[in-house]
Amino acid sequence: MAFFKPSFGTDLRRQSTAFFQCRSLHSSAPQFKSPVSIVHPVHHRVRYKKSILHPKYQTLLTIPKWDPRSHLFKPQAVQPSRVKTHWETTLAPDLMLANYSHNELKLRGRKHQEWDGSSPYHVNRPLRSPAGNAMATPDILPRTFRTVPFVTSIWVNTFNHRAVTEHAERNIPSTVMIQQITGVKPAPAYSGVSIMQWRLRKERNVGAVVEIKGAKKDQFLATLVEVVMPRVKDFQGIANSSGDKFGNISFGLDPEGVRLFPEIEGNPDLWSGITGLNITFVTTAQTDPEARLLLSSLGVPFYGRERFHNVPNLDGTKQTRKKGVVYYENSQE
Amino acid sequence: MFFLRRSLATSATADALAIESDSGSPAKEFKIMSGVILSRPPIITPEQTAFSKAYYHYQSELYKRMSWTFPYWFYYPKGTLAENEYTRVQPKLNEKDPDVLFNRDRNSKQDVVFPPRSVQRETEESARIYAKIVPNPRTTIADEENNIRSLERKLDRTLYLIVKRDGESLEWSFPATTIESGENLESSSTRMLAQYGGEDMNIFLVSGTPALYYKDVYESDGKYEGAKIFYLKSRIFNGLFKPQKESGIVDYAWLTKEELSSYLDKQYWRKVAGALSKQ
Amino acid sequence: MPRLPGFVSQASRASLRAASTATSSIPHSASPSFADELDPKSILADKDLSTIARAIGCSADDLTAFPNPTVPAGGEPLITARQLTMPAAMRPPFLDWRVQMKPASLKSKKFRNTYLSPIGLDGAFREALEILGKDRDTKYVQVLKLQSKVDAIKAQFGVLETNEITDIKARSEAYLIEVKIEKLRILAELSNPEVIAQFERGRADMQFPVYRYLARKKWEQIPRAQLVDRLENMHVIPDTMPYIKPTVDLRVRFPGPTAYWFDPGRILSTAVTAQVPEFQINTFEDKTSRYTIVIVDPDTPDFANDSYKSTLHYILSDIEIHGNKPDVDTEASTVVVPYLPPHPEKNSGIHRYAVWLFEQPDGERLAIRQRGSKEIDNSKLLDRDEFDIRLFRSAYGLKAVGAHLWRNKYDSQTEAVREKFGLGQGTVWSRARIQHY
Amino acid sequence: MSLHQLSSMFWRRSQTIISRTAFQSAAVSRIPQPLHNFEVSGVKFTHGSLEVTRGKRTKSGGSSPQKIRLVNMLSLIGRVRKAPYRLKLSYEDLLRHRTIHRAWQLVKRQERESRNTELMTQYQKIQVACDELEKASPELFAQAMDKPKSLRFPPEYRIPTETPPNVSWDSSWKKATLPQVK
Repeated sequence: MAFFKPSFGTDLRRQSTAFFQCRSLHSSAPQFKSPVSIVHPVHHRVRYKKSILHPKYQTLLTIPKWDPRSHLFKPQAVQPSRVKTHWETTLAPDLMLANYSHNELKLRGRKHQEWDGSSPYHVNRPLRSPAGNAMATPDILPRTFRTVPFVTSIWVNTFNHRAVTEHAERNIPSTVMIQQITGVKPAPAYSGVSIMQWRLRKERNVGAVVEIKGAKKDQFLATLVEVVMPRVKDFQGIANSSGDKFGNISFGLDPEGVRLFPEIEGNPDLWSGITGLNITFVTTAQTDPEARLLLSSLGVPFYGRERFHNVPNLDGTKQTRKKGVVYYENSQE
Repeated sequence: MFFLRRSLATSATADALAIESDSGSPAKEFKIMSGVILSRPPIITPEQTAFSKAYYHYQSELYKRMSWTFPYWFYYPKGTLAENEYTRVQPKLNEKDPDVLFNRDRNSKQDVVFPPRSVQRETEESARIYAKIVPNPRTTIADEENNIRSLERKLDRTLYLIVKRDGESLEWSFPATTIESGENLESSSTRMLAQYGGEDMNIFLVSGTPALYYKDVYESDGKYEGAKIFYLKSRIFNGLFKPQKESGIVDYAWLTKEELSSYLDKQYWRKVAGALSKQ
Repeated sequence: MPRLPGFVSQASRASLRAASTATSSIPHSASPSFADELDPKSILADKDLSTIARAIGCSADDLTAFPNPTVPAGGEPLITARQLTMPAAMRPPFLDWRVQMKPASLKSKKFRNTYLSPIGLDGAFREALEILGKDRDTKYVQVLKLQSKVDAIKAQFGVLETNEITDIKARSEAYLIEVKIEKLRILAELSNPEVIAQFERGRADMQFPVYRYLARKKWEQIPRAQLVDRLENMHVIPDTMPYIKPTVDLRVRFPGPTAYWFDPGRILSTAVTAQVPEFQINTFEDKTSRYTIVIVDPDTPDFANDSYKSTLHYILSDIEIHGNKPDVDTEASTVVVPYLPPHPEKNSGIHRYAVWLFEQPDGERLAIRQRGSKEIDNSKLLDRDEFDIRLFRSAYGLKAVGAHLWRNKYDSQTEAVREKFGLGQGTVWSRARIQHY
Repeated sequence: MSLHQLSSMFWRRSQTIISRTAFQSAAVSRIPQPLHNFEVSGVKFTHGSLEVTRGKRTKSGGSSPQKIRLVNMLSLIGRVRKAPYRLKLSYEDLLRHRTIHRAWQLVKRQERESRNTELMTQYQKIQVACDELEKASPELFAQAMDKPKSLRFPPEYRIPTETPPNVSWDSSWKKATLPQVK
């Protein structure tokens, strides 16, 4: 035992256990220590958060969110949501029927691929990018009563050009404006790129952004659809080509449209230098056309030629079915 | 079931689509029919229970208690006429009280009183816009009269159309028709609705996919052993269902789901209820 | 101005009901309610309904209509009077919180008089009680139905207990139903504010499943995590037993004027630990079983092997624990090995004293269980100096269900302890350099 | 993010714009003072901008209207001096609150479960109907499954309101007749 020498190899784990077993009285014991860091083995089956043992955090972590003593407490439901009720009673059954397709199977998306191992350099190399696409795509699940799409959140952001050309303080009105319209505290938005012609540098504060969820999202959606959109001059709707292929639809409102929000319209002289908004609907729809159908049911108009990205056209493509999943080959290949 | 055979016999045509039954000889067929579940979606939000009313009241009061002080200095800038008007109508709190800040007691909710809007009420339009809004009652005359033929009843519920057609035994059912040659489910049901209830209905057919299937086996001997009815789902938004003279519609009704159970035949109801919405 | 909700006692509630309905069938617990202790003045002896109603600020009709959880609004009674007699034991009463007054929990008079309840709390609370009461009733009806099923199975085999059923299939079915009943009984009472109030004031009656459930949850949240964390960090596992999943709450204290249930891992004085410790065992289950407690010190130096060995300090076996009585009665149990007070040698470092709680198989008395052909050396099993706790566990077929831990080191009292208990002269260890190669 | 938690995030970001100390000192003082009255020390108005000159004091508090407007706007974002005191409930009221919360959860769960069951039954009805249609008539089934690629719901799908509109139902709706093209 005294000449036990740890070696690098496959049985590191066994060595570390051996180390724990050979406890010694002598101070020279550290010579037996493994030269690599060892994660201590756990000998119990209890799951707990370590932080809960700290007396400082115990009150914070043990009081649930709904308790008024909690620092996170906030009264959530102050009134029933019109949009949510509408979706539950009317839209969900209709969307389920409209999207229904008989005996549908899970459609496997494009995934990263394994290397074939023909070269020794394939070992530990990152996986190959998906066929015909740089990006992996999620699977498309069958449209059942569990996959009826709904709007999960809305992102609203603004870009203030005057904050770039003049002074960062120009952001203040547009930030406050977003807060008053959505009722959510905005976060500053920073530029990701440098553009010399615009005098825009990277990481400059150029706007503000909020994510609206829950009851406030429904309120914003209803205001947008019922109050703002019908009154925007020459408003055709959202372009049918909009969308990120995975069921999230974006569009822009110009400053004239923003002025129609009741929060701004009520006190127009308080607001100077109104900026336009970029609005993104985040939905659980699996493809863009489904998301457009959902938004149209909520009263959002659309115009233009429709784009069918990521909607696999299975006619004529080679496909295999295995255990309830459809695998298809990209027609572009 | 007996009633459907009787009621639908009038529109049966010789060249109807038909298939052979599984029972073998004598070769008898099931008629294929298309039907429509026509419904009016709710116009107002559902009625709240006593508990949800009390809960929302409690929550909103808590929300007000935890809300920030109203920033009047932004909405009524200093030195303006608006500020004067605003401060004039506010309840005066003791400013020496350390709990009071910006005219708000920080231990309780803030009741902001807004000054009357200084609007020139000369024109008729502005008077109309800024007039006090009086909400319409949630119940209508049709509710009071319990007029089951009116579409203005039970505004917070989905109403379904059922009809009673000419025949010896009159029974209520969703409107259905035989599919004629060259028709599919969608076109035949569109045709049927116009035939039965007239053109003046703003109707949206949700999908060409059937939402419900009902198999009707005739009791007495006839040409067909029974009928297979495929119901499509559609919504009505405007207009009225007016029974047409030659359609053979004797009566019709717009009913909620639980009302349907007492109108429809028991067996029919059991097969149909699952496709309907409660609210 | 919001109305200030308060409490009314069960006694007054009973008197109200007696006044309102001649045939009152709702049982009440004899124990004083939470409200009684808070404010004795709130007990209203007045039997005139309208007087009370006026005092509360509501109509007399309202008072009789609410709350009667056995009769839902506008429907037939969910539980008949006959059925009520049966589940009475499992029905802690809903507290009737009707009289408007200042909250009694605020001790300061100034706060109590200036305190304002949130607006709308009272109204929402009343509606909530109605809904929860209805839900509770439906759950008890389900319990009754399931209970009759179990009874039918038992009657079929002519037995009184579930574990006496001979047919395996029927027995497992009966067990499953009983688990369901237990769950329903917990769920039925979990929303009851009276239950929470009683529990948080330490008045939990462990014969009710809901209190057992709450106690378990409370233990699992911090004390169990703390125990497991200390056992792991101080290497009690695997130095004594290889692993553990604690299911039973074991508490340890030493008698004396300042006795307290210490948290695991504490370093105590040898004078304190010289006395025989006291134990409490919370099983959180409504069953009777036997346990064994073993205390070992895994830090005794072993020079012959250049390592450490375990010393046995105490074995207490055949501890009978009933579900709702956690205290360990040492006199009724068997002392297999008497308590040896810890007396660490000087310079031998801090010693850990691991307390292990084992459940005896099938609730029987402690006995060696021969398994396989390998013979167990009985003489070595209970050897104080070279005690092997793992061998001990397997020889007696025990199951580790709980643990505890304290630590001692050589201190000013150690010599006195040695003298008092006749433990002989201690040795002083010192380090010496040894050539390894 | 809760109301309590709405943090001083914006203050951190806006440090380059307005010195923070002025607001802090104002927040600490017990005397109520409207925001537009106190001095914003170290802020100079130059070329239509607020710029920081740390450690400098303005002499006579000559705040321009633009500056006041921006400062007032900033005050809308932070919780400083606007947040009320913490909500403190007695033990009895906390228990009542818990009871209300449990009842609400119970009601919501029951609603959700019944809604999910309803949607599931409707889905099963559709499945059965399609199966039977395929058996009864493959041609009709093919036509029923042949949906247009681009689907839209009509704008008449209206989000219900709490009270009905002035005209709750348009009974006089007529089908539009297309003008005759010669």
